[in-house]
Amino acid sequence: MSQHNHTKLPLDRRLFMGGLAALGGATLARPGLAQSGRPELVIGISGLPTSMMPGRISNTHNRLKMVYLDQLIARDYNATPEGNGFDIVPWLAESWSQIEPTVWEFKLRPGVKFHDGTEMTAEDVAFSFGEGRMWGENPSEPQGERYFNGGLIAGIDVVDPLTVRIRTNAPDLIMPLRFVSPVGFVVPKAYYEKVGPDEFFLNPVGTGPYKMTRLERDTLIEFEAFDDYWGGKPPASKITFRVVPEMSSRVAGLLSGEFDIITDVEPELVSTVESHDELKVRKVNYENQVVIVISTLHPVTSDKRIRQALVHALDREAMAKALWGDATHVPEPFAFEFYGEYYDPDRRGRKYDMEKAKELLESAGYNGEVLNLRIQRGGYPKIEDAAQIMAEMWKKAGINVEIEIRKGSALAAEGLPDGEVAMISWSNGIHIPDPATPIWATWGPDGPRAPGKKESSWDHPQSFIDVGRAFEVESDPEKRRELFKQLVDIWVEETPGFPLWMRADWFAMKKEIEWTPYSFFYLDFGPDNLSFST
Amino acid sequence: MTEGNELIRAEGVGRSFASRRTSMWSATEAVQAVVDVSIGIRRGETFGLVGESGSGKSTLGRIMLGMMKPTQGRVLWHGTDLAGLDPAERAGFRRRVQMIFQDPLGNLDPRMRVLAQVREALDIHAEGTPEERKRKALATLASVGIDENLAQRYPHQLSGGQQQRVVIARAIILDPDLVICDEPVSALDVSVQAQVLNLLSRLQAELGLAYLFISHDLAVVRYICHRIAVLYLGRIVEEAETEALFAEPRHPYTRALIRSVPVADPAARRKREVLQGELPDPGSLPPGCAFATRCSLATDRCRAEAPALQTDSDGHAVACHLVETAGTRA
Amino acid sequence: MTAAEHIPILSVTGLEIEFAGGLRAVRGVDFSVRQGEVLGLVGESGCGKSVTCLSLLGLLPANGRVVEGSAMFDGQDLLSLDEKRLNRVRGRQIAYISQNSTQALNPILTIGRQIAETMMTHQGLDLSEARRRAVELLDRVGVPQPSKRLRAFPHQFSGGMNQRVMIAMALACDPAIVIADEPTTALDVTIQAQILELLAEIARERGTSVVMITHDLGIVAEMADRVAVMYAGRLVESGEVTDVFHNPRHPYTRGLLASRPRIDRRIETLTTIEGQVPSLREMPPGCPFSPRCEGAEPRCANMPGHTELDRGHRYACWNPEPAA
Amino acid sequence: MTRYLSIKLARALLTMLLVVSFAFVVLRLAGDPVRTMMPEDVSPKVIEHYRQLWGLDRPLWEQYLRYIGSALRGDFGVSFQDNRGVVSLIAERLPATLRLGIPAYLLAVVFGTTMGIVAALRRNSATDRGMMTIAVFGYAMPNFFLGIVLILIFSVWLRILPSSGDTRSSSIILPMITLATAHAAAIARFARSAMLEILNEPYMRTARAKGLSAMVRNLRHALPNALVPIVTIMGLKFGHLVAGAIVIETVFAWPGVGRLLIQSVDTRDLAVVQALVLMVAASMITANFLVDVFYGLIDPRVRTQK
Amino acid sequence: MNDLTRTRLEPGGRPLRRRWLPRLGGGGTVVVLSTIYLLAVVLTALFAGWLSPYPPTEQDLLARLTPPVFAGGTWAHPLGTDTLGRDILSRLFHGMRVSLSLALAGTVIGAALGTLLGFLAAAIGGIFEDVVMALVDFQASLPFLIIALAVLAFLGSSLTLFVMLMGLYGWETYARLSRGMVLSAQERDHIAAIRSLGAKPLRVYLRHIFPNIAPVLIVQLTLNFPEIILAETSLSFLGLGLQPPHTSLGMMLGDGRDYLIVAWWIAVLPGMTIFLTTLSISILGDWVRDRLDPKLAD
Repeated sequence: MSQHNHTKLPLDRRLFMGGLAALGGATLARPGLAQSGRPELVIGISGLPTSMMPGRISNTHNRLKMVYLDQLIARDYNATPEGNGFDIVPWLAESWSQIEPTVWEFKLRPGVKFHDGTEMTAEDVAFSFGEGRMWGENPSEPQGERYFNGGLIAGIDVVDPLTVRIRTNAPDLIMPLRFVSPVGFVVPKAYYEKVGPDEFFLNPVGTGPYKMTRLERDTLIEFEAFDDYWGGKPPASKITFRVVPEMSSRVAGLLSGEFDIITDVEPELVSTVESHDELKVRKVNYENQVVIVISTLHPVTSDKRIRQALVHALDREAMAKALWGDATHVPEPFAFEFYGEYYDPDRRGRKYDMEKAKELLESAGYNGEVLNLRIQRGGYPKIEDAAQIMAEMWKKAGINVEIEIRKGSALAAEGLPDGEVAMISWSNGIHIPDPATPIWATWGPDGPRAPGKKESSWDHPQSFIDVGRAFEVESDPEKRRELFKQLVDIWVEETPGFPLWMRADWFAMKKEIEWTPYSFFYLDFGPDNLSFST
Repeated sequence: MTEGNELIRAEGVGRSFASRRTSMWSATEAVQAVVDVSIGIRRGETFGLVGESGSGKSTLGRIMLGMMKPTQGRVLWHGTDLAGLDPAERAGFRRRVQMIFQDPLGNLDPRMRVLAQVREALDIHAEGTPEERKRKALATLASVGIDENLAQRYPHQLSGGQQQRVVIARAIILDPDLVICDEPVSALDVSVQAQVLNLLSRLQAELGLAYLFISHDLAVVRYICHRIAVLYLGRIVEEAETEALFAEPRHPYTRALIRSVPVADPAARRKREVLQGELPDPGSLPPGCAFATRCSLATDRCRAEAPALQTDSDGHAVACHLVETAGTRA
Repeated sequence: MTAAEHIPILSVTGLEIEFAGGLRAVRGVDFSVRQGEVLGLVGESGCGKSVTCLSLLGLLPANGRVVEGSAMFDGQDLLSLDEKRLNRVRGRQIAYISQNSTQALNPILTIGRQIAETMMTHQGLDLSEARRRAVELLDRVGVPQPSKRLRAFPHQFSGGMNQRVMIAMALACDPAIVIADEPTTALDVTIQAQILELLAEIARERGTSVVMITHDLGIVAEMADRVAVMYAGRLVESGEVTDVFHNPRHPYTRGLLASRPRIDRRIETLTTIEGQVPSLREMPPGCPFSPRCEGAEPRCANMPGHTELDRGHRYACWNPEPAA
Repeated sequence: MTRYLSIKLARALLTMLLVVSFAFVVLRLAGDPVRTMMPEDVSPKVIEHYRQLWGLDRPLWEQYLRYIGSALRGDFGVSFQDNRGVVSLIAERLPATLRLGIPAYLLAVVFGTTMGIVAALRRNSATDRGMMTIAVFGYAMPNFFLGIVLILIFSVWLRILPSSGDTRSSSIILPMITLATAHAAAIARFARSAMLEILNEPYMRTARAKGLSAMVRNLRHALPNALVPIVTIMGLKFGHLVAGAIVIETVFAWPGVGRLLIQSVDTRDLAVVQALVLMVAASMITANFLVDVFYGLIDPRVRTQK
Repeated sequence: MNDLTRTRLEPGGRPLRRRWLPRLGGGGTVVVLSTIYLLAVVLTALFAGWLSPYPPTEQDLLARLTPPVFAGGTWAHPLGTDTLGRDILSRLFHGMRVSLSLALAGTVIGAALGTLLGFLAAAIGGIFEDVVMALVDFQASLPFLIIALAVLAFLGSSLTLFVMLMGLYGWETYARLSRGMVLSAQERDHIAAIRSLGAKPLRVYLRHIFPNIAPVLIVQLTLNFPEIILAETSLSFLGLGLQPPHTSLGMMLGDGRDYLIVAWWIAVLPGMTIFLTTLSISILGDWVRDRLDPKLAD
């Protein structure tokens, strides 16, 4: 990863293009989009967070983060037309280097301003990733521990206003990538401490291209252009996200001109939108796999043969095809191309094999016990349909699955640690282009499925822990690859879950909007990624 | 008065009402509906209870029927206090005392054939086989002039007179000793009234019934009753044998009452003696005679002191300060 | 009685009223009302006496209608007037007093308002003038403290008081005729006496004619000048009260008089009319009384015409009772 | 009247107390809200911290007393979602509900009563039948279905009206019509029968017999009497404003308290749900109380009671 | 009103009326049509298993979102298919069965519970009556949907709980009605007459009072039933009702909402079914009411 440390070029390219885009936005603004000057954007979105928590890892939170925040180090998504470029580029940090095996030094970009006018310094960076916010006794944003935790970080030192050093307890190969994760955003220390976390979440301040001006819970969030943005003038004067939970209403709103962009269009509606000349559709494949978690704590699925049988009984390819057409595919376990050198094209997971499923069931002595599958209503597109399809498929294998639909992810996972739930739906974002996530960060002992967590579902075998710990501190890529392979083997053997499909999404928008959705959830309306054509 | 052959006797009966609580929030106001009434009914006689609305005559009827407990005094059935009857005696009392109400239709269950309703009395007391009960019910109905065809009908399919006959049949089927008739003919048309009155007289002769006959209609009372008590605001103001009462009404109220009734004879047209004023609010009566507010003869004494009921040697009783004649027992 | 009093101011002829389902409730009824007299209209329930009077004022319920007949009043046929012209007669020339006055008064309007509005409608009085007159009227009908009671509501009054209010209301515009439909049925005897006395007195005082609908022969005997007896929708006998009461010719009239116990003398056994009033659906052909009539003959299957005797005494019977 | 009103008031307060207890107990039975709202991989110690912070570790009765105490001070706690005060949260959403509900309510009342009264006055005429047919249709139409049909027609096919949210002035049209329809239908049916009953009263015949014109009879004699029952249902419907908004606001993504309630229920946001339940109950109870006061004003039989 | 104008009075002053023409426009035809429709619905619900061309959960992933025959589809799926290729006609049949059974169960439970409490309140009186009436006030002050939302969302949704909740719908109306009527029935002469014959309370309540107030309760049932159907479908629509693979009409409508633009039939067909069902019940209910409840008759 360190090979990206000195790639300055992308930044310059971005700055240059950003300037152009800003110029373009100013001059090419069309009356259809704005009253005067820079256009305003109204975006119909399926859901919004109730408050803005920069350290919260959830799809709704992630979507907005790039609008008002900046990461220390960014991933260059729009290097490809598909929006899935995976090079990392300097962002708020101009450069970084591993000055000692356990010390990383970051040089910050000068002249970066927060929305409240203060200048970003090393103090802010140290605060953003330090104890109290990310880890510690009562961290204000506790999910930060997934990437920044006390076991890893020995201390953060402010060397000078534009230099910050992070000391680790052991050599950490992927430190720069940690800032690319959804918790890698920088917040202003002074303001954050002054107002306290609760108030900060309602009135956040960042360095991003837009500043948040209004938040009406479950209704709308408004941003205005932050003209002191270090990366150039933001192309839209104002961006309003309006919550429209119903897909048909979002589409209707787009058709009637209420919205400029809408999110979460399902494939059935794509051709409808495309039949309108003034509209277009952008498809994006997310680095996110929708999975079904099989609990090892549930009395029936505690038998691994049953877990395996559950997977063999499903023709996931047929299901994905029926629901999504060719838009996406069923991923092999943890074999993602953007892992680069860690990508294993020969990796194969369990396949549809009814005979095998029945054999496994028989040997496990399965006798028609009811397995419950908890689904979060509206949690993931088409998940309710998928659940019903799977239930039918399982029925053919003689497995009795009952669907329980709950609203809210927390409710879906209720009772999971107590073995009350056999399966739940979930998704794994691949936050950084490294195999550490999701198999270790998400499924490992610090992840939410681990014993002791409130949504625990997997009592890891010791082998998984042992291999994982070694993998964590291994700095030799070859050995690391081997350890990763072992981890995946154990996971496949244990089958604490299985992937359904890689998430795909469609954005529909007015034709004149030049904007690329990224292969992760962040919506980037900054100078580099938004412009308006005539 | 010979109390030995009395079927039933009210002794100093009083009853005050708290208007029914509609909820825990509503107030209770006590109204004295019956005040210190003593009457006795002998076997085979018709005892008339006369008064206008609010006189407490229906309340008294229900007390005598044992359906309402007096708040003062007691009711004696063959000399035994009703309140002290054991369940078996009480069931016996229930059979021996029956009631006929004013509105015949309201007196019958609208959703039951009349035969079933007449039979029900036997059902309740589980008398004989179902077949016998039916036969007895039909026979009783026949005795009041309802044939088998009418017996199969619902109450609303019968005329008012027929309905009242059914009610009477139901009242007599258990061979009672006493029937309490609360305005039994006042809802009926004139021509039918006579039929029912005659039926009641006939049944009395045949079955030896005693009636407690409650009515506001003095002409009817005069026709059917042997002895009459006049009630005013819950108090007996006068009690006498029928002919004595009509020949010589002593209480000013009784007099006014009799003279208020129009007579169906243009030749008998007379200057009516119209009683002035209306009933006072029974909740706030003055201390003296209850009738004093409307009595043209009232004196200061009447307004201050309530007169006691005094009975003369002929058994003619009156409660009025102005009627303290010689020979009246103290 | 003077000659003027013999001039009928209302004459009803050949009145036929039908209810839904073709039920004839009133058939061929003729009668007249003379100025200043009290006409008693008697009969048992269902005989059509109320319907007859209601039809005069166009107050029949929605399912009833007048099929034939006329009611001449003040040179016009009441039965053919439209609603607008009828409204000029109602309350002003012919007033109506119903039974159960408490229900017949609007519960949410003051007594004063209800009396005053008649005068405001018909005599064009303004509110204060109408109120002043209402006080006089209430005083006249014997409501104590009339000016205070003007602001009272019907539920604050007893039935008797409300009936006085009804009378005041009826007399407000000095009508030529007051139709009183069982005005005292719901009242106690002593109150009934007060009300009847009042009504008679005021009618006498103002020369108002009264049509008194009642089932109580006693009331007729005491109040009425003339009487009309109805049975099952037909007028069976009519005439001066003394003639009809002392010399009833129709067996029904006679039976009715005999079946009522009397307060003024002891009666050993009442005479009864056996049987029931026929229902409208099962009306016999001809004389409706024939099934109950002891003197019924085959020709009673045809309706007898009216035979007229002295002083307008009329009856409809083939086989009348002998004259007394 | 004073006595009448104080009885009504006491009953209203008692009912309110019952509602408060219900809201507290039933919602508290539902399990630990802190677990629900925390992110998935939070450690138990953080959860414990928040439980203490929100007093959820105390005995139930103590929570109850504290709850009542703070509710009396107008403090309904904070939303577990974002630590915002519940009162300010509701205050933010209530205007949208009222902006939709009040016009819909007025529309329903005006149309409903007019239709009902006109139908009663022309009973058995074509007008009557026509209006009652409309009313039965409106009454039987599930409002969520009506809303969807309207969206389908006016937003999807004709594209002339917005289908969701509160984004422009025309946004209100479809939800308002949907909300008003069922209420108007119910009021119309009720008003008709109330008016018919009054028209059959003996005093209406007295009014005719007095020679009063139809106008005076209907306006002065019949209508005020019919208003007594009509106002009852109007009060009931007013109380249902928020409840009725739940479905409508969901269908039309209207940013009011109805949707807030649904969302808070979804996320088990205890304090918000409690406060909303209380608010709805309070509005119903107040509406009923106002109806009782109105009875007192319009009906002398009540007014002159001791 | 002494003659014909007086209608026969039932005890308690309610005129008994016989009406043969329903009020709604079109007269008898509408009632007949409603009856036929309802009969069809009931039969369909009873024999849903036989009548359905497919099992309601059978998926045909290759035939998703097929339009109905009249909108260009084929007879293989006369009313088209939904997002999983399930046959809408079969699902409608089963949905009717579920919705009707739930509504029926709810109505019966609510009516029985409310009536029983009302009877007991009137019969026992005292504190018991006060408690019942306080509960009635309480229930009346919280709209059913709010209570249902709170309970279902917080206690989770199960069939038993759902049916019990439906049973709560409207119980207070029955309680209030029956209490009031029992109280006034107790004052009636014929009840006093039966008592004076020596009848036991149970006999009086069951044989005499209950049959006499039953018509009013039946009228209330006809009002209650369509409302419960609407309540059930509303909850299912909001996703708080039953869970798949159960099918109810409200669920189908809710599921179809997202596909209004491309497959309107998924939402509209169950919606129409609910509407026609409640409409027919309302029309029939009006008709029954006209015959039973004089208060609403002309």
